[in-house]
Amino acid sequence: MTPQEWGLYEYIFNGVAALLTLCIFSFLYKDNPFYKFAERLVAGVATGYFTMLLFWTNFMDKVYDPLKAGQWWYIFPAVLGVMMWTRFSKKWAWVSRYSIAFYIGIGSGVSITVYLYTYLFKQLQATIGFPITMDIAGLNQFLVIIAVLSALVYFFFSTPHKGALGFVSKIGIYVIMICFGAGFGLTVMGRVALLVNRVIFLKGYLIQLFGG
Amino acid sequence: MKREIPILIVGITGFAMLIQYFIPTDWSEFIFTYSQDWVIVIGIIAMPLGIWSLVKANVNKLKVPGERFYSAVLLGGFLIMVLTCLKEESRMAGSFHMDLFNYVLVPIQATIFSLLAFFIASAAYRAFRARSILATILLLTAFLIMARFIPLGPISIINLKIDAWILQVPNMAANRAIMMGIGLGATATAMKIILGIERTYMGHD
Amino acid sequence: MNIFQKMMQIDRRWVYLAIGLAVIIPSIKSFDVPVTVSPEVKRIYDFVDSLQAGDYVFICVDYDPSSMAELNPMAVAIVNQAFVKDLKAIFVTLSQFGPGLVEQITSQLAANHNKINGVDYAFLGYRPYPAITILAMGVDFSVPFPQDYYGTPLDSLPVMNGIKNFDDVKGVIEITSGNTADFWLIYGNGRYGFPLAIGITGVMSANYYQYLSSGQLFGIIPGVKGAAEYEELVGFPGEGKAQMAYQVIAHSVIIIFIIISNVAYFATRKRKAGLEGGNQ
Amino acid sequence: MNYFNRVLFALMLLLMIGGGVLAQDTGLTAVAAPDTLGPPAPQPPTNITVTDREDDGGHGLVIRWELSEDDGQGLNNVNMYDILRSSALDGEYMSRGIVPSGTNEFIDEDDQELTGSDPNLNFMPTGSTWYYKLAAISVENVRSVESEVVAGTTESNLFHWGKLPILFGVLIFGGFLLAFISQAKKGRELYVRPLSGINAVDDAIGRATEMGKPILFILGLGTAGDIATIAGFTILARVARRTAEYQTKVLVPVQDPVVLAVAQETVRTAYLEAGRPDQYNPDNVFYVTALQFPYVAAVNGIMLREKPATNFYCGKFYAESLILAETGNIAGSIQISGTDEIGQLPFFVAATDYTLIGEELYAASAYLSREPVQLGTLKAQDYTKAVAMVIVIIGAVLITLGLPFLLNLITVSL
Repeated sequence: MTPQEWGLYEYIFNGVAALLTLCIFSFLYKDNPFYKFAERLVAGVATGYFTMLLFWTNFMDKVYDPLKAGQWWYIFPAVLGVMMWTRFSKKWAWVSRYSIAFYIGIGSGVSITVYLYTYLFKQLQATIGFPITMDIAGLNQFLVIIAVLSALVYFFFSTPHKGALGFVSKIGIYVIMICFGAGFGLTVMGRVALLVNRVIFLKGYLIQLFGG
Repeated sequence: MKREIPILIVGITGFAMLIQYFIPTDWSEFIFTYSQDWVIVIGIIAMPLGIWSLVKANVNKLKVPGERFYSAVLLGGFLIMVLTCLKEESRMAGSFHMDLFNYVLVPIQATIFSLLAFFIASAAYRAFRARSILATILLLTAFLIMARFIPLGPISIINLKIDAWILQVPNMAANRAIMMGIGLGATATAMKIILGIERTYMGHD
Repeated sequence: MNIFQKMMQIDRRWVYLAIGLAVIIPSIKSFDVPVTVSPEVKRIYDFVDSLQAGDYVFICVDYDPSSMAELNPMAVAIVNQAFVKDLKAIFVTLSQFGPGLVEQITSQLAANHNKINGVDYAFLGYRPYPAITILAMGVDFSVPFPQDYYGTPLDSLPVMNGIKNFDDVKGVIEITSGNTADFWLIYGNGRYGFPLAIGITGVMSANYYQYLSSGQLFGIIPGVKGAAEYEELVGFPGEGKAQMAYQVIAHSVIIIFIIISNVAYFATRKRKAGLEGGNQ
Repeated sequence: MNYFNRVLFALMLLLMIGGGVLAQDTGLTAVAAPDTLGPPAPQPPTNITVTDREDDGGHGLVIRWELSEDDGQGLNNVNMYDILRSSALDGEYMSRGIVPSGTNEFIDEDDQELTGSDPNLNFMPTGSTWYYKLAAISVENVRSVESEVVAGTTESNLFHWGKLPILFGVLIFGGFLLAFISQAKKGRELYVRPLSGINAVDDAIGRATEMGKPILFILGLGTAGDIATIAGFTILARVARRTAEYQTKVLVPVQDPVVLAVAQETVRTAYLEAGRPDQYNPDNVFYVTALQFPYVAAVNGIMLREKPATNFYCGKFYAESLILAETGNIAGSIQISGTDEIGQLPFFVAATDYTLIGEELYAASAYLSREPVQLGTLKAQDYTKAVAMVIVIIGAVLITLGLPFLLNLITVSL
């Protein structure tokens, strides 16, 4: 938005946003009433926003509209949802375990195949997908396989990590540490960019207020 | 009745969802989407539990002198977001509700997120000390990867080659191994839950 | 307590202050940070630089707004270079967000360099299904794009006179935040064999270096860093270098702190060891 | 609306939605008329077969053909094949896709049944019959004559053969699991190697007791259906059980109402089993707020004001991992973390005292419980891991020898 377009409303709201930004940054110095204010405000606002978001999207789409359209089978999850409310009563709280049971049962049942596929089979496929050739790429592929195997050995729980197994598992944890170091180093850029955005926002507001 | 049946339900639904995965027919697909809707619907309708927990704690704090103001702010923020959104149109851009979202929630969230720039530096300062072989490896890798931003002429070009190798070989290999481990661990946990071996999450009287 | 012990227990707020300044100072007064140009970026610059006025380059803009910060500076730098060299540019996008980005880049830079749409460059538009679109363009640009983005038939655009498909362009530069680079590699370079270079986000870059060594790509511009390098080569400091200033300073600050931390650690550790020795 | 209007309306919709594809189709047909003086037309593909696509609910067909005589040989001018489809033998044939030369297979599928005012005319219902013909298109963009028409009918399948490797995975893993559990039940001793993160749990609880300060247990941002969160619950149960014995307070701030309910049940039961149901205070497991960063802000506040002796992080964590861990560090807490989010593990490793890496998070419950049956599952994980390692070794050797046999065996096609 160019400066001319701002009315009082925009000045106030952007000012609020700028002040709240500073309140959060003040946490870096130490915990203080301004931070506590912003923290509580955002907790309330976020809960209110999220509640209404769920109501107008998920509740309408998955409960109200289907039932209105005659999809009576949506009454079952709705009843299970209402059964969660028995937790307000000490005597009847156990009823909510039925809802929890469905919730966790579905989650676990779906997870088994999802995890096996994405985390195990896809990784296995990727690991043995390339031949070990007599060039740089082949050497790297060979090293990848050695590194995968040794890192897997590190995750053995039921054997003592001693002797040869201990040596391989040590290589494994070294490789894992390289991975973590790389992950850490790679993330710095994105995090700095986030801070740059906030600083540019504050700078923009100051320019808006006092002119370039 | 109060514990055994719920555990049985966990087992039956879990097993049903496991079988469903291997059946490609339309009704099997329907069961999948329908079951996901169950999870969503239970989650939404349970929302009052969370709200109650939050409101109760903060209403209680209204009596505590030092906390009164902050709890009032929280409750006020919650109420105003609910009251400004009693109609569906209020979720359109430009409404007061969405302005509160854009000028209160969004900047605070973005700022908390941006605190990471500071914390990543302080964590690096504290943790990246060559105390042990493991710490040294962690430190050196992070150092080399971060150093790709430092203009050092020909050294940078060599460093970039090393970085590319680190990412393609040890980093990728370790990622794969960790993922395989996670795959097995998560599957084991899910199976324990379905078989009723792990039931600590399910209360009893 | 000596200086090293003090450094070991430095208040974390000094670290915060340093990071804060590292970001605030460049935002107040932008300054030029030196960048080391990597060979894979230089090759793209040299390629464009070696072309003669009137040669055609094909630029595919396939990123979405969330990657704009990283990728837009690259596109701007390349188009700048092409316009300065009086090359003819053909733009296409395989991303639904592309049209807005291309329009923004071309309209702004064309005005700066007095270039005319349809005469000096053309924007053919957006098509879904990258594989089919790339294959079809290999036959004839007018197969997937009978008209350009603005509705003018291709054969009535002066810039498209005498060029038909990839055989008539000197090279393709693809700037992407998604998987479209894979399509360009398989269906574009793999099938029609034209020189291909890509500009991608920093996170993705590690996956594409293998195509450099295999010769399928002649260059890669990785993330903000690559964009800054390209701007350095072209001599138009822009968004890329501005962002790079923040990154170089912030990364340097963290690296300096890590060095201080380790120097202090080793200094105090030796001291301790010495003391223990003395007690025995 | 009568039939004509509906078709017209649907066509208009198609034009608007699929403008890109249609524009391309028209582009291709526009230059289709073979010029007698122009470049020669290629031969069309032959021997077309249309079969049901396997592993689906009956919404796809596989079209295969023999390459045109001019594809890679003869005139060698084929550039691509156009696959045309109609719902009736003599109906209107529309292009369903283009594949490059050298390809002899195309999968035609559409399972998006849109009803109401926005019908999907391309939808292929179960048991529907479709008619196909193909044309080759030359590099000069000249179309061959069209091939003969072949029909195919979609069928619904009862088993997804492409997922067979996963079924084997489930059976092998499940088999190991049951075998070791039954061994454990017979009383066979099982060794588990020490994990420093687990050994630290007792010290951490002891420290909290000595200091008279609470323990903060953070279950992350997952839902109660995420396995990582459930693993968090199981660790919470073991931790709460011990703290109940020591009478140390456990604070559990959560951001999801179902997680709230399960966490309350978990902690309450732990206190019950420790014989101190009176000590349980439901308000110690509480909902703080919904979204990611507001939750972080609230937990940060709790850390700095309550100064917990120990922070546990067990579950799904995203960008907030480092914010929480650094704040916990400022507050001077001992921190034990575990997550299966690979992107966050580096930050937990750097900023917390002990980290359970990936699979270790899932193993933690077994470690803490020390029950033989639980430890048996660790043995099953190890054996399956060994099988995976053998697959990697043999698979790498085979692929290097040019034998993709094992790779194909474990390749899942969804």
